[in-house]
Amino acid sequence: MKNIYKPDPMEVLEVRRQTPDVKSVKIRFREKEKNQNFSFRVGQFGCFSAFGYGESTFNICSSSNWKDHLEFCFRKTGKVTEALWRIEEGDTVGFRGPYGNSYPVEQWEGRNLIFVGGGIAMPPIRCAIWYVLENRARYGDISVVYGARTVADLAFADELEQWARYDRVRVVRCVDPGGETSDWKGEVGFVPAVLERSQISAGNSIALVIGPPIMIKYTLPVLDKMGLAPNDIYTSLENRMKCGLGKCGRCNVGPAYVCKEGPVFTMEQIRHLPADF
Amino acid sequence: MSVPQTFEPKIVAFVCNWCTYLGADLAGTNRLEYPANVRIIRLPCTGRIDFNLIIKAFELNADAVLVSGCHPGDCHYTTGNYHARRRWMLFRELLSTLGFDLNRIHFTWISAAEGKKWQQVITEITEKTREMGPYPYLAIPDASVSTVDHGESTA
Amino acid sequence: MIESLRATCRRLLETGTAQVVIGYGQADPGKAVHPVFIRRPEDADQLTWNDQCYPNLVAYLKRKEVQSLGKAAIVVKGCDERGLIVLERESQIDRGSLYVIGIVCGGVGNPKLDKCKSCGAHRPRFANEILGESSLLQDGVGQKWQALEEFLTKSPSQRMAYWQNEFSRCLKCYACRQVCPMCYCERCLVDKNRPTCIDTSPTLKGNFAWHITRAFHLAGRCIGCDECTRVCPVGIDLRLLNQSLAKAAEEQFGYRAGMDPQAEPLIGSYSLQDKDGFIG
Amino acid sequence: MSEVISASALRELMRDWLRQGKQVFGPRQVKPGLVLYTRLTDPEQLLVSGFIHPSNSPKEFVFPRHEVIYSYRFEGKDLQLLDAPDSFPEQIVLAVRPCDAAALPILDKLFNWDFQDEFYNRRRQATTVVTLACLSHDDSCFCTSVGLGPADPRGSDAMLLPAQDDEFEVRPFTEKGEASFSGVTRTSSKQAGTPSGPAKKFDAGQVRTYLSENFEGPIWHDETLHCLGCGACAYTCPTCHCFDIVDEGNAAGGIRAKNWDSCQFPIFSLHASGHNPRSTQPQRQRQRLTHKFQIYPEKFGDILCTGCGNCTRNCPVNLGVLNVLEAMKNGQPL
Repeated sequence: MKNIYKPDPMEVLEVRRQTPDVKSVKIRFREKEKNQNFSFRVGQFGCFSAFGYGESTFNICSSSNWKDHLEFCFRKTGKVTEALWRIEEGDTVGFRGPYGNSYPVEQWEGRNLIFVGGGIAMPPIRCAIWYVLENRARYGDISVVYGARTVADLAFADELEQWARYDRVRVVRCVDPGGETSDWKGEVGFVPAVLERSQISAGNSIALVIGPPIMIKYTLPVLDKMGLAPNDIYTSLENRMKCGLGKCGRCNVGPAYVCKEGPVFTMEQIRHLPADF
Repeated sequence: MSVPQTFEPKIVAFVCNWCTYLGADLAGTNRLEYPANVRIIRLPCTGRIDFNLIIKAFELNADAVLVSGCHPGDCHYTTGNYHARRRWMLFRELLSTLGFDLNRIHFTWISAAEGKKWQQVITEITEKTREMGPYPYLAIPDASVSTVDHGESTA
Repeated sequence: MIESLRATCRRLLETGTAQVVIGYGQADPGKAVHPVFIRRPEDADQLTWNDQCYPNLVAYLKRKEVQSLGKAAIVVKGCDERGLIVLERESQIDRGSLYVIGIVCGGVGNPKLDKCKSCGAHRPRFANEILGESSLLQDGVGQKWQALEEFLTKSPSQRMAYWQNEFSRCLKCYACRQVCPMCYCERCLVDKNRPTCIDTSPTLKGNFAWHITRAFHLAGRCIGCDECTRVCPVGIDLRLLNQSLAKAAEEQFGYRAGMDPQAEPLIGSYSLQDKDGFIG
Repeated sequence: MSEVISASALRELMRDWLRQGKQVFGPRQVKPGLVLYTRLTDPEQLLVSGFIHPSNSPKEFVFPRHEVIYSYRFEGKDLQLLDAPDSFPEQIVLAVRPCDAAALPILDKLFNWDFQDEFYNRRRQATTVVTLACLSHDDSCFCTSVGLGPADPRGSDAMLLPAQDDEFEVRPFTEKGEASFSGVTRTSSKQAGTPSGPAKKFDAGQVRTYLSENFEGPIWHDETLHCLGCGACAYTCPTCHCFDIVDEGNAAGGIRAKNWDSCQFPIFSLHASGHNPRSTQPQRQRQRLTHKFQIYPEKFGDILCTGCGNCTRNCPVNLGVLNVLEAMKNGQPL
């Protein structure tokens, strides 16, 4: 019997500590054939299990071009993530997915891309960044504005530097005032303000904005001032989910089930949803 | 109920860190033999021994539970055991109304010097429980009275 | 009686003594009685009083949504008032900022509920204002522990079988918890998961753990309003569990929750004289 | 002309089903004043008259309140996933109210859009639904307001309509229903009357419009503040289907299970970050009503409510769907 709730056992290949409370994990299917047959689109998410503790939903933060493994990233905040925090290389976790819609990366071709992220929001941006870098020729200028509370809270800090070395890529890193270290070379300030003063040319641009609600709230007017239409601004919503399959009934924002019609929405779509998040 | 000869009761002892645990320790260092049926769980004080722990022990198939701490007046935290005593007085009433077998739940005061008493208590409880046989906590009742059959967790 | 209740409500709202009056309302005679939150003097006529006023409104005082309405006045029956006393003793309410409208109650339900026959608190004692006539019922004439004592004539294994049957029906809807004026924890133990102390599943095991916890967390605190039993959609007689603890509290410690505003909370205190014959 | 079966023949039939190893569920007087749908092991337990609506719903016979979806075992670092039982005995849900039966085709859509929940589907396939038409109703009933009625055939494999002399007219609607009663009915000249349902209390289309226009309306705070936030409505509702997925066990082994859940609980939508999109009870009531009368119709074409009235009957504070909808009516004609 096909059991839509049953995860696949995944071998943990690598665990990387990103920040004091964020880890990223590289996994692959224990069943070898599944590694070949599995595919997903960037922006989709999965349900990840720590057996005996439960399941949590995270974005698949690796690029869909990487065939031999996938990655997820989490912050230690609850029962499941505390259990995942303890896993090591060689352990088994569960995965089911991919679920939800994805970034319309084909539609984005030929456009300039602006990625704006805050804190733990880096993973769902990271998969998109790697994807477009691997298909570099199809996209215009790429700007990344990423901020966290402190320098230590910047996830994928090493990759930020890698991205900056690509052609026509600009990476702006920032930390909240007081979060800088003495050798900090990035910006100091909140993401919306840093975005504004970064003078990113916004013509023909698509923006992907992911972060805490307060960051998004203040970033939208900046993007508006830069001339981006709500249709060209994307985000990925994070609502509590259990099934990821459109059944358990908790992730909806008005009529939109985040696990099915989302998690990726344009600001235009969100404008038509009730303020239920 | 016929009890197989091989039945070895599982006994869970919740003990306080300052008296009973040391009493059990003393029994060990004095080489006083007592049945290996007891699993000791050490907590700071009897005042910390939440009733849920007792229930949990039965859920995990304990055949008897012992709760033990310092004698009145001896609590390391002055009054923890007095609070515990009052709670147990009430908790026993609740368990009795629920139909728990109170012969499966034991309370004692055992001091750090009473290695001998620890040995006696554990031996007695083990023998008594062995006689009574396994404790079928929540064995499924007559299915006809249940609204639905919903499978019990096997965990 | 109803008129003076409405007049009191109007007065309290007009003078600013209270910003909200928590009482019982009824859309039309014959329609169901339900709790109402009156915030404008002109709405005072929504208030009513009759023998269908079951809920113990004290349960609302713990709710953030209600607290945000401002200074409250609350309509209580004598039995409900015991809840206020427990909450005050446990530092959950500021009695000084609460206006209590006590109603002398002749018992609720038709026929009268069991609890009303042995209530012992028909007349509120500490309300700011007491409305209504002397009660139809005398205080405490009924057999207080009758249901429990009958139940305890069963053998332990019969009792266990009884509860297994009862709890097998439990859906874990938590109506018993939500309706209880004493269940004010911001996050109930059963909703906590680090660690998971009580299985959330509505299995026999999870249901036993839940009901034992619910009952024992009310030890020495339950005021016997029996609301948990009234609201249970699958008819579990939770009252028996509450009563066994209340009876023990009364017989072993001479303690009745919510009767004496000065008494130390039962579980929060101890005595050197507490009997420990059962402790080896 | 009609096919009829006497009450005693119905019990005999039920006895046969039990003998054949089929599971039978139906209304039963559990204690004075309380009728529940339960598993029945003796035909005498079956109740066919004298009640309006049981306090629970029969959804749990296809969507159990607790369902193990698999178990796991660790031996060292080796993980074993063990499938939960996936074959279910044939079962007959007998003498259920038409409103309860109508909920099943509605739930079929949810459990089968895109991803198919085979636990649900297999139980559903193993189930024969025999409804008992309603002769009476109470103040909480409102099936006629959501397009159903006291003898509506939706979701029924066969229907029993009370006729005179302790007999029931049997109307099969499906092959399953036909098979269940073949050879046990007799032809009669009598025909059961058409029962009348409760008067229509609101217009569901207008409710939907109202909901879409009043997301921020004052009605939620004004009319649902007294909701206590329990799950009595959801857990006794034939259509509420929200669930939780939990692990129970330890590092050595355990189960993963699907348990009923309710949008009325504060932790239902609580994020790990502590943020809660529906942090107040009126917001949670709005979710429940909107899900039933706007979201579900929009997505699946059916109202997620069959008017059984259980939410009103079981509400500790007399709230329930009907009272909220009636309050809307006071705001504007519905």
